[in-house]
Amino acid sequence: MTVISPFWTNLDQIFVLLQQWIESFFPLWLQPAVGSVLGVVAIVAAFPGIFALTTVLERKGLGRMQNRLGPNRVGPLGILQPVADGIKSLTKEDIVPLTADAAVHFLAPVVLVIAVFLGFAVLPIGRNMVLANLDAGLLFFFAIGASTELSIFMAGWSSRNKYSLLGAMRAVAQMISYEVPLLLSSVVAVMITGSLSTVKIVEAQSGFTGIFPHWYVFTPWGFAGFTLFVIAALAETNRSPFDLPEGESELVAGYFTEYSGFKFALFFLGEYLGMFSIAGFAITLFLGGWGAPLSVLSFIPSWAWFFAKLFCAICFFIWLRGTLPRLRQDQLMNFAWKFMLPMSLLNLLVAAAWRFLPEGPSRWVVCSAVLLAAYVLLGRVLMRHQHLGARSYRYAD
Amino acid sequence: MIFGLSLVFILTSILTVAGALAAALLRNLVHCALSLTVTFAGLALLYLQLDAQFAGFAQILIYIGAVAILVVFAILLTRGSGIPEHRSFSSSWLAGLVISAGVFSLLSWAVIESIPASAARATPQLTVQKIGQALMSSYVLPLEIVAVLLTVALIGAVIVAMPESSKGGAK
Amino acid sequence: MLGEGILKGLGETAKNFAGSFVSKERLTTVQYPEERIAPIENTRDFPFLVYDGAEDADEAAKLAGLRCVACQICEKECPPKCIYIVKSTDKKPDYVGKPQIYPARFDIDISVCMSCQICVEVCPFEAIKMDTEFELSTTDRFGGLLFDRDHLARSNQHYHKIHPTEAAEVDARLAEEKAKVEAKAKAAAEAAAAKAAAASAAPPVVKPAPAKEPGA
Amino acid sequence: MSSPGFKTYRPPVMEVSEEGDELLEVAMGPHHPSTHGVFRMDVALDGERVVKLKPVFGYLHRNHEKIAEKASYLASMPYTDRLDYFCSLTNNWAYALAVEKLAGLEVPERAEYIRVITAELTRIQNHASAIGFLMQEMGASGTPLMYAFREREKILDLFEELTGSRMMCNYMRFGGCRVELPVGWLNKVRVIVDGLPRFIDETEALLTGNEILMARSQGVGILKPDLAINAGVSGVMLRCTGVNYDIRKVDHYGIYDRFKFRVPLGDHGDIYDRYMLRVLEMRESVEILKQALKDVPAGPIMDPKSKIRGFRPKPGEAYGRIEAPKGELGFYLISDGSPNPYRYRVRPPSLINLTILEDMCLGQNVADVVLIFGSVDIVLGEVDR
Repeated sequence: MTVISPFWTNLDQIFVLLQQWIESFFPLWLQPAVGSVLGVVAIVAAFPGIFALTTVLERKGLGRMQNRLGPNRVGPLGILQPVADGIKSLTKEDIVPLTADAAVHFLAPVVLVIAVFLGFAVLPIGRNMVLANLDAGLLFFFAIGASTELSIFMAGWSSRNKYSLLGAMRAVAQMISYEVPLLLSSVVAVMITGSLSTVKIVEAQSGFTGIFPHWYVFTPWGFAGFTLFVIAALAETNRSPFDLPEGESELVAGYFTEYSGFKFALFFLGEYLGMFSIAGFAITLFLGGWGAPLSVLSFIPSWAWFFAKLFCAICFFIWLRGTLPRLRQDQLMNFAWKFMLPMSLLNLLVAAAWRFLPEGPSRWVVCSAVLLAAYVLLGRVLMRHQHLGARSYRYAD
Repeated sequence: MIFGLSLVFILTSILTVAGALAAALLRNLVHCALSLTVTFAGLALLYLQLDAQFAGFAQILIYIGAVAILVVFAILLTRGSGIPEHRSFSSSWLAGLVISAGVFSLLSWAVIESIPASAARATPQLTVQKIGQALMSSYVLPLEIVAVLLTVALIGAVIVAMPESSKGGAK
Repeated sequence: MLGEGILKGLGETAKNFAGSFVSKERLTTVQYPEERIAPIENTRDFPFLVYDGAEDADEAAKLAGLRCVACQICEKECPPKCIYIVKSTDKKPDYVGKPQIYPARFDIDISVCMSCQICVEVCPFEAIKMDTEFELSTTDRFGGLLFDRDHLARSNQHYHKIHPTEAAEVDARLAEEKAKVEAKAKAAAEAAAAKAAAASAAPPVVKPAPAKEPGA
Repeated sequence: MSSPGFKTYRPPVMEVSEEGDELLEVAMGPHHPSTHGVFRMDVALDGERVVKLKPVFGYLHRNHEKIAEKASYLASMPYTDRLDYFCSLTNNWAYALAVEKLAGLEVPERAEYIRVITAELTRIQNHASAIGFLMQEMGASGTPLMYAFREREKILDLFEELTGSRMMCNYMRFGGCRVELPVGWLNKVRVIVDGLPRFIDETEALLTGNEILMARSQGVGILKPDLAINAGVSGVMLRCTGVNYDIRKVDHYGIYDRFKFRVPLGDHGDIYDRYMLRVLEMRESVEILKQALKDVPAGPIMDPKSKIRGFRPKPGEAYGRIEAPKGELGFYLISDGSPNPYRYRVRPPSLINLTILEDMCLGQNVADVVLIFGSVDIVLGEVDR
């Protein structure tokens, strides 16, 4: 590691030092509790802040993609728009339909937001800046991710409305069928690192050869795993091409049709936080967590790199939302079971082969050839099965 | 530390028992299913207190993530989510009480018998790595059998769920 | 290859996103209250009555210069029937000096009018033209949108300001008509003078014919 | 399904499908976000599959034809803008054509060129908007729609400079046009027409190869040629089934014969074909515009013989039709010599293309019903009149 001046290392560990400095005010037996409370406060403050920023970023980004400005009336350049949205959703009347099942109707957004916040516990934001360094951190994240489906079902069922029931059924079916490729594509990184702990996965990727980092995404199986993980992540958080549950055009607003006021805002908070946590995990697993992209730049603090990569991930989500139309429910399912699953299983084999093949270009060629061939073949079979394809048109005489 | 049990343990066990009772006694089927999920969560917390991380997370992933959703879907698709008219207590509740008391006493006897033996040894330091190696080395055969069993069950479920029309001719 | 079209689409939106910071052509928002699009000459919103006189003339001057002669053609031809005219009992001289009836009352219900400018097309006296004023929101749904004659009357200068070329043609035509009428009147005056001179040269037995109404 | 009585409207009774399980009765509209205006579809769903679909319209009925019988010929012209409010100039042209046939008026050369130029500009902005709305239904959050509107704004500004209003042009008169071209208008049109191919290439790059679009639209809402012909469908809906019928080539009205342009035909009759046909027709319209703009003659824009007021065509009947962007738009007039027509009938392409909506939607997915409805490209002003 090149020698980094103490100023930069302090900057890198600034939050850790801050935490220790605050802890020093408390008696010894209370210090671990205070430390974790500070960590929780940091997360609960930082990520909803990013949520507010993302709502503006999303609307301005979509606007710019559509040749228009996006919100710029509330505050300079529209920065205060989330504050306005927040106040609006707080002051809006919270209507609960008469026939709705009040208890479950109320609990649904609560369960969603709790589950999503729990997901951040094992996310390594910076060098030794992780709230809970669990030995099976990744398994914890996927376990919590699985319970968000329950809250969506509760929302859909409790509002006793035809549209929200259809939307909830679709959402749960979609999330379950995309959870399998999500898990399998992340197992690849676990296999090579040999541990389920997110901190160890990031450390395994922190070395440099020359100036290039050892990120998993630069290996054939890593790149395939990354794309599969991102596609499954899009489906898991009901984003862009997979935002069928709240498909505005058919079912008015999907499972949160009957929600208004702050509960509606809570659902959005839950969706966006889900997006950040899963993007955070894509970064941890494949993009080297808080590692610097070039060895020369590794003096910049680690948490800065994490948030920079998170920012790029958010922009990618927005970019997709501005471009792609929506998939239909059965096509969505076909894609999950007939393309994503076989590809991620194959990716497991390729990763295993990578681990036992000797170093050097030969394993590069073999692995990438296998993956590419499978991708092209599977893609063509999938397209030809529904006889989709470009068409040429004739003209009348 | 009340009666030699930590406060957190008492809270979680109350939560679990309350969830189980609610699952049995509530009228609305979906409410029962949701309180069943609370019980599963309580169990997971108990595992985590015993520092069995892998078991706790697996419990959350499998039971809350899949089984609870399965139960709820089953209730929904079979139109069972309406409020049942008849009382939830069957006429022969007394016999039920006797049987459950019997089972409870059997279980508690077994638990009390085993406490002195295990208290001597310290709980082994368990990591996920050890579980993985154990699965792959000494328990590899049962793992494979379970895998085959699950696959067969999966295929069976698909065939049962296949619509009649397509089961006959090739779709 | 699966996903090829999607990547091309993504490239397209990226190009458009980047372009919006660079070229004006890819950022078409006009911030309405602050920025405004240059006014287009032929725009038509709601009709107004033209009067020849100063911009800030008072009621009487406006009425005097009003070109409308209450012939009610526009009232008959208006498809949604949103014009209501009551003729005046007395007459006032128009731009040529000929006494004409004027509208004692000329109401247009803006909420009914669909600005189709058929009234402008059928008006033989160039008395009604289309204004370009579109910011007409009022709180009073009935009285506020029923414009009476004084509210409708706008000066010819205003007409020149909003439709320059069209106003110039109209003025040319009116001036030419006025010139024709004056020439005829002058010719008639000369003929009368010549006859009067001839009559005075001849014996004064015949009483001179009464002076003909100029420009009849 | 019991038809709604006039006294009390009973909602359609709950149907039972063949397998016996209850159908999910969903009423889409009239306040549904995806209907183009006020239009309702009573859809009976078996799970996600459509079993029965009853279109209900008439929410926007304004009694256009009865009003026309009481109004003079000229007074109906501004009302034709309100029929298909996306293409007011082609509506005007169709009505003017019918009256000219009725009264036997001649249209000067310059007016014919202006009519072709404005009609093709209208066709381009209508097809661009139709594609934009179709993508909006598919969920592409407005990007293709904003591309289309960026171009449409330019064309609407041209219309405002020429006729005074962006959408309610009221520009055609019997025997020509109402106002002479403003100075420099033709150059502005040339500049915009030169920019159009780039816009069409951008739309194609964004959409044509997109796998999701292909998956959602190929093989969905298929229309058979014989059903299309029997139902009297016209325009892009007819040509997407492969039937070669374009009124510009069939009737030779206006001066379309002087321009070389081709008529694209589809083979599958599904939503993807309709999308592609609209893109290809936009390209053909650009070709026509380029040729028309080259030699616009000088001369009068109005037949001197035609009168604006007191227009009394000799008794008789006439049916004038043109290839409007939505299909064959026709006006059938009976005159009894008085200043207002005895009978005034509009042949609305949107309504007739809509009659076969149920045949296309049966057995499809509920998400596709919205797409099929969007691909028909209708405007409620024309459907309900």
